[in-house]
Amino acid sequence: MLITCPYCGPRDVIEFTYQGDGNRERPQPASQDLDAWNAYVYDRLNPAGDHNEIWQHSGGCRAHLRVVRNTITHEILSTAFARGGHKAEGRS
Amino acid sequence: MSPRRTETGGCIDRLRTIRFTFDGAPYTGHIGDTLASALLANGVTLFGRSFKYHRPRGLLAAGVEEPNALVTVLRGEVREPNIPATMVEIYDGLVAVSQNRTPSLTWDIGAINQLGGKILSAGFYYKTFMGPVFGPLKGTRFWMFCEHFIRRAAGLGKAGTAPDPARYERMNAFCDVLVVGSGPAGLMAAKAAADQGARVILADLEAHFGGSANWSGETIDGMPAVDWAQRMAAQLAGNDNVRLLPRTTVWGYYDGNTLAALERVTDHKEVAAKGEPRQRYWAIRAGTVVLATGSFERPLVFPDNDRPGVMLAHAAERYVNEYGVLPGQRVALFTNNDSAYRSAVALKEAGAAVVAIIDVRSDVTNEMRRLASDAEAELLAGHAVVATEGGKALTGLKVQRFDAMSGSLSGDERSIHADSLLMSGGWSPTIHLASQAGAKAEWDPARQAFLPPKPTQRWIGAGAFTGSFSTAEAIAEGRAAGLQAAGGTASSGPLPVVEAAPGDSDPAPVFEIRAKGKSFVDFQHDVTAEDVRLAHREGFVSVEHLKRYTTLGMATDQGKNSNVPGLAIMAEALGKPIPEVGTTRFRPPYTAVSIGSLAAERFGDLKPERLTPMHDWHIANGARMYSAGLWYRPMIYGLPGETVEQAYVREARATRDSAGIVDVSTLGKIAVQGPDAAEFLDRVYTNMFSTLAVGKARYGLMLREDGLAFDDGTTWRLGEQEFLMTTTTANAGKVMQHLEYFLDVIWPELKVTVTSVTDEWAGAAIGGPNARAILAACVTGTAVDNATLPFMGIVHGRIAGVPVMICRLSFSGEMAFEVYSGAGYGTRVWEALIEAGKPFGLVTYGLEALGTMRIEKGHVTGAEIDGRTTARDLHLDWMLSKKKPFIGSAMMDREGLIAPDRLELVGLIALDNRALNGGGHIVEELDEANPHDSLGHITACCYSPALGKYIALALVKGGKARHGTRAFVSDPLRNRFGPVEIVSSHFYDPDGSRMHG
Amino acid sequence: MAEQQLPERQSPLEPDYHPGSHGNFEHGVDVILSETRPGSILQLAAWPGEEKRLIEIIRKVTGLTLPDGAGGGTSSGARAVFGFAPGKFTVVDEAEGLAAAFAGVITPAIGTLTDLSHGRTAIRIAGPKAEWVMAKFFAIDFALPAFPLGAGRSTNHHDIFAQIQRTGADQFDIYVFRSFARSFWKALCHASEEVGYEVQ
Amino acid sequence: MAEYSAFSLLKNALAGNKDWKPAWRKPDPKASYDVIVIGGGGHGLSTAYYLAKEHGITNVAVLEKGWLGSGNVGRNTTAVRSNYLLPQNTRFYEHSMKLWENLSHDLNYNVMFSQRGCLNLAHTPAQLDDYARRGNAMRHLGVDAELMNVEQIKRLVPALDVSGSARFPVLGGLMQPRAGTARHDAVAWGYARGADRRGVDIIENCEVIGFLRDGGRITGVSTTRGEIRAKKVALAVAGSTGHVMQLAGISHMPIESHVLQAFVSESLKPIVDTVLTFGMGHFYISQSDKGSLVYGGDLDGYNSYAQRGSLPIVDEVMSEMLALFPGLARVRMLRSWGGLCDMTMDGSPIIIAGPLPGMYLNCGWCYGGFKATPASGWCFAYTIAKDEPHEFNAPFTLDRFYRGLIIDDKGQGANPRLH
Repeated sequence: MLITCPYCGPRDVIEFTYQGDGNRERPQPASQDLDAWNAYVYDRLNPAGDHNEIWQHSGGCRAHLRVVRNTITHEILSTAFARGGHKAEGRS
Repeated sequence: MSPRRTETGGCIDRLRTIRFTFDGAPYTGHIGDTLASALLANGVTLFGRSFKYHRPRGLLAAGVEEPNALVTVLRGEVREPNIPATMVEIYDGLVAVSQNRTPSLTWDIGAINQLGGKILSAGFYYKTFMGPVFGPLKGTRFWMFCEHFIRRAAGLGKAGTAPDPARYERMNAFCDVLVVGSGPAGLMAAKAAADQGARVILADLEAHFGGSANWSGETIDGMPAVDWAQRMAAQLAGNDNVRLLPRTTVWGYYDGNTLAALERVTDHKEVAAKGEPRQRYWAIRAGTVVLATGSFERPLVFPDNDRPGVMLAHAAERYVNEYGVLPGQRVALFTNNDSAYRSAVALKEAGAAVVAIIDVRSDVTNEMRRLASDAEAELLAGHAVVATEGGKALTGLKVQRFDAMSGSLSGDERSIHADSLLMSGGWSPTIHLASQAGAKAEWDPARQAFLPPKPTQRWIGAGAFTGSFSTAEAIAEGRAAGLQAAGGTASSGPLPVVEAAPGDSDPAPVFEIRAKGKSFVDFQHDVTAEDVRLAHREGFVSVEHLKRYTTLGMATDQGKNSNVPGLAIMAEALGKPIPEVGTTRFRPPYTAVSIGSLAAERFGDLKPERLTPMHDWHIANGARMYSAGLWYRPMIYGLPGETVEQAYVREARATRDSAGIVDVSTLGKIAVQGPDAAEFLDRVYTNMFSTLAVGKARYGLMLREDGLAFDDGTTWRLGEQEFLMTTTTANAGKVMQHLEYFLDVIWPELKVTVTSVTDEWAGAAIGGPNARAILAACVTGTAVDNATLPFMGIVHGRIAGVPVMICRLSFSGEMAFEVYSGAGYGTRVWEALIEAGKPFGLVTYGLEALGTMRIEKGHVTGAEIDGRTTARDLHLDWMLSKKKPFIGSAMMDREGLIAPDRLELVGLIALDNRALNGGGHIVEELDEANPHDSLGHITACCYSPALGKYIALALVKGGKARHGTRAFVSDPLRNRFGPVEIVSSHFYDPDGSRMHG
Repeated sequence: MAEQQLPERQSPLEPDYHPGSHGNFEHGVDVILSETRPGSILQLAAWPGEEKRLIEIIRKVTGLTLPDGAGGGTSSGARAVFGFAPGKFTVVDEAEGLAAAFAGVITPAIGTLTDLSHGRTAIRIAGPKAEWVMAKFFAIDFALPAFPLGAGRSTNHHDIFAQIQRTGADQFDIYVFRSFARSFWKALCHASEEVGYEVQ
Repeated sequence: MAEYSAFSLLKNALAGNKDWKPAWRKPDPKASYDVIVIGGGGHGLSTAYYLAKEHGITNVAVLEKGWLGSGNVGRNTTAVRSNYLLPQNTRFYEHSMKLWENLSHDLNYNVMFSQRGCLNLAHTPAQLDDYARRGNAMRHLGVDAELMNVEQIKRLVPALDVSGSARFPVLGGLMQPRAGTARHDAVAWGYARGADRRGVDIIENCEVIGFLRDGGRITGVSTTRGEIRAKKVALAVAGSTGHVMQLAGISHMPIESHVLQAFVSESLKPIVDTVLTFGMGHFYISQSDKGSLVYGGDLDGYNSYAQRGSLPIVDEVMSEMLALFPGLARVRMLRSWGGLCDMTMDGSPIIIAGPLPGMYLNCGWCYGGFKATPASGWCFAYTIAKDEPHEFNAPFTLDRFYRGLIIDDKGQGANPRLH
């Protein structure tokens, strides 16, 4: 599998660390809503099909990416910086 | 001259003789020979024994699909088992031996299994060997008794145990176009793509490019096809943008158009050059792949079709045209299609007598009749072979009239004398890689074959792979594929002109001749047509059940020969068309791949060694090293004759009495910088860091999101916006990822940079009553007195002319300091400290003494923060700030995490004055013989020089409530049972007066 | 700091650094391996939106002008700079003390400066087979069009993280963590035996 | 007389093997059942078997979307063991072990359970202590475990590199002698045949595409072969739990589906006579009766329903294999495949009545599912029959995550790829 890092370009999956379901929303730090915390920590959308995920390019630029990937074909549909802000300027 | 070597022809170099041995007997061959062709030329017909019945077997094929002729290649003590003789290029000194026979290939006692016959039918294991329900052999015993013998009888070759001295390497390659297969289609594709300027890799599993051109006997552009192929390959070799990979099997088609290939770099050489790998594993990321992998000829299924001398027709053509070897003198052919007629002519031209062509079709075209007469062969149309004769070599066969529509036999049997029977059951495109790439094959009723699916990744097919079996089609498709793959559209002039024998590509749908005798579908695994029908009878009718129940297709040829005939027989039994039985998805590898090649450069070098700046000093000064993750750390600096315990007790005692120094460079260190650094640390740690003064350090605890303890360490505030965080050695990488995740994903608004600076700093911790005096003796540029450097204070100065940063903090419980310097100065500073310490009797100490002193102090490490404990379990709840939320704060009070029966940290003292062991358990009851009701376990233990006792830290139910009570350590694995007292984990100097000084 | 002459630093490669020709060199030396031992290796990071200002500072301090684009970089004889991550740059100088030159100018509003002069080890591979040997370790495309002169790449070989800058048509500078440097060096030498190598 | 025996084999052989009966019938689905078990894998089939055998509930259908046993029961590396750290797991897997020990007789089907032991190698003193902790925990629950020293290990597996010069030298190991391997397909077939003979309908090529409801209650399923009603609907769908639960309207679960690859070598004469695991990575190996080395390693590490693996894991597994067995570099990997694992947030399974009325859920087997097959079916059948868990599966609830009652044998937290 190749994942196109917006900064580094297409790289082998060996350079990346999977950080799981990208749909999860962390409650506000001071939130006491335990159900919301439980959902964030333990529950996962686990679709057979397109999946919004977080990956870290841990063996490259170390940025976290939002990746839409099909869990049946492993096709990568899109990648973007999780952080936003820095614009990918394409590879030199 | 060898008995079966032709006078001329073939791609071998007849002037160069190669000497080798097979089963100890010396033979000769020529450069260009495979072991199979060379032995065949020497008149060898018996190559192997089958898996189950140990039937004698000869060569079935000439290539990678060979199921019978498996050999072990020996290089000294190093064994390479299960290699098809057809894929071994001979070299001087080659030593090969046959397999799965005792005592010899000719006389094999395993052949007694043939008498088992129908008892050893498919699935027989499942129905027996269960043994008695009562008595000494009940349960699994009887089966395991039988299994003992079954295991010894099974198996093919024998693996070696001597380490392989060869080297293996991995190569990462990138290209625009990868062409797999170098037959006419592949050559045309590579050429067309290269002409467009694309970066091209052309790989072929054979030693020479050309594929079928090397043996087809056809003419291309007015020259022999083999010459045309060589010219094409030479042209390609001259291009800078083309990489040619002969002897390279592309075996895996993975996601992202990543393909895995195995290049056999030196397997054909007597000796490798210096540094040359035996095999090279290519990981190829291709823009587009052209699959020009050709096709396999299928065997026909008929009684005793496994007798040595029965061979695929095209294989015989290859032996004749490529290697100059006749598989027999009197040759008969048995076919359901036209391609065997060309083979007949080739055999005839090479000097064999073609005695008969037996064709299941009654309706044979005039063109084929003409080829039969060119071969001077008797044509028996509408006939089938019903038996073969001979022992370990074919002597003849029997034929009968056959009706292809009904499959029925009629008339009298007729015997034909022949020493070679060549069969052709039609052709199956080699679609494995396309199937691996992720789609289902499609059955083509005309070709009677599975054709490649529509691409699910970026590949284009060409030639026989697509079911286009003629060379002219291959050439046209190859060029089109190459152009398309390279993004070109321009037509590049006229196509090469092919002169080939005529023939229709569609076979008659005949796969099996049903007559009396064992008819083999899977040769190596001895799966017969009757086994397939038995599977049907017992309901194992889906293709996967068929495979698994009969082991059809599970042999080393992976069903390349047996897949379609097996399906066809099942389809007939079910009365369904073949595609409704299904087809198996092919998975990597296409052919078996050496494990060494996959380990590649990591064979013999699994993991790098991580070394501290003072590593060489430790080694030179007698340290015994301990491997901790990837790091090496001193365990003890033992004196001659000392045990480990004596050494660490001495080191710890000396530290507490005077001073000791330990290398702490492995601690994880992370620079946390930026305007929001303090805010970030407040969120990450359970305690406050924003209140920490510049120039001070603080101990911090992190939780995971789920509220359990994660890691601990001190963090130093070096500036208003600059912190140096330390982590445990083991968790450095995990903590770094944890921080990066929160900064990138959760709190992107925070302006914080985190950088691993573990390797920037060498760290030495010096502790003990004299530690400060030693520092004072060697540090310049700063005082180190209590006022300048209070507990948890940080100063900057120099040691031995080198800038250092000193933090006064203590893990040992003594007055102690961590001295950090640039890693390149680590040894220099270390040596200066040791020099300064000499008058004080400073000792170097290792991990064991470090552990001893931390146990005495009751400090926790990874043994206690084990991913299952909470801050409360470890009595660190004082660190849980109530003033702010932090990672884990919302989750840490769930019912299961505050339950009263959780394991809590305690101290233990052995009351029998014997050593305790890590991993020993704690029980209440004195019942050594019957371990039960564990209360918890020991996480760390030592002999405490400070207490003069064997002590331990433990996680025990009830925890503090048990302080002062007695229990027993129960360690049945090491036969250790004895009384202990449960005490506080703070054994030594609980109020910290020594470190606060 | 810079005013006081500092002692020489210890190389992490020391016991396994053997100048001379090795491996299959009888057929010619196809790569040259060396440790370049720069005095300064810095990591500069800009907050989002501040990259241009940081690039300008780098130009002023080092005289090196970063080309546009991710992973862009350039080198002169003594100095080199390249981007290795969004908003992050590695700046290298033969001389020590480059951190001091940046210290006042990279303000908290722009970003951060991290001194890695001891923490990273710089290894150079040069020669006609440099790409071939590098491809044995790293799953990135070393061909010149894909990896232009001056450009930087962050990648890894299993546990060993590496920043690589192309400092010549046939030359790469590899920055690895100091603690891994000796292991990587040994592996690099081993992999270079096939083509024949010289350690300088 | 038993249907399968040495005698029947001989008798049938003399009759040309013409009289063997199908191992299980191929019935059409009825309109309704007492219990529908979704999933014709090991766990679904054993559930049906024990429903019939232990609870007398025989009006049961097992629905399989493809061919029977096409999921993980036929895709695993066949190890059977009960060497867990935490008592909740050890008790459950030990119950399974006891069922394994009599399974061939119970089913009249040789599942070839061979108790050749399972040895976890330790490479540092700290790891040896960790294994001692685990082994002692087992012993305190009456489960067999022993420590082996290097000499004993060398005798047991002579091909293993136990030299001190190895990058990660072997210092010892934790052995469970009663552990071993079984023939994976035979387990599915044996349970199928056993259930079938007791009246259970096993229906292949029948994919569930929706659930029937009466109010909030599940009352049956719609399938590619029509609607089927049932008083109780039980799910045992291994790697597809997320997908099937979505059909029931539950979109989120504490589960991720991951791919685990497995590998076999070409057939060799015996060389590894136990189940062996490497302590400094993630690698395990055994040798089948046919002679193939059967081995695997870590998960690919990302959500997948593809049953196809990635290349880096292949390389990693082979590298670790040769670190233990440097003599096997020239042995060849013959086949590889991927299985889908329901990875839970603590690495332990879920067996419950619920979460919807009328529904029963068995999932989250991570990659421990094969060895669990007998106990999983046994406990699930109990839970379905009695509407409450047996004490063996009582800890394996769905709400344990939320309540902090996690059963985390590896201590990795809510990070499924690390369990």
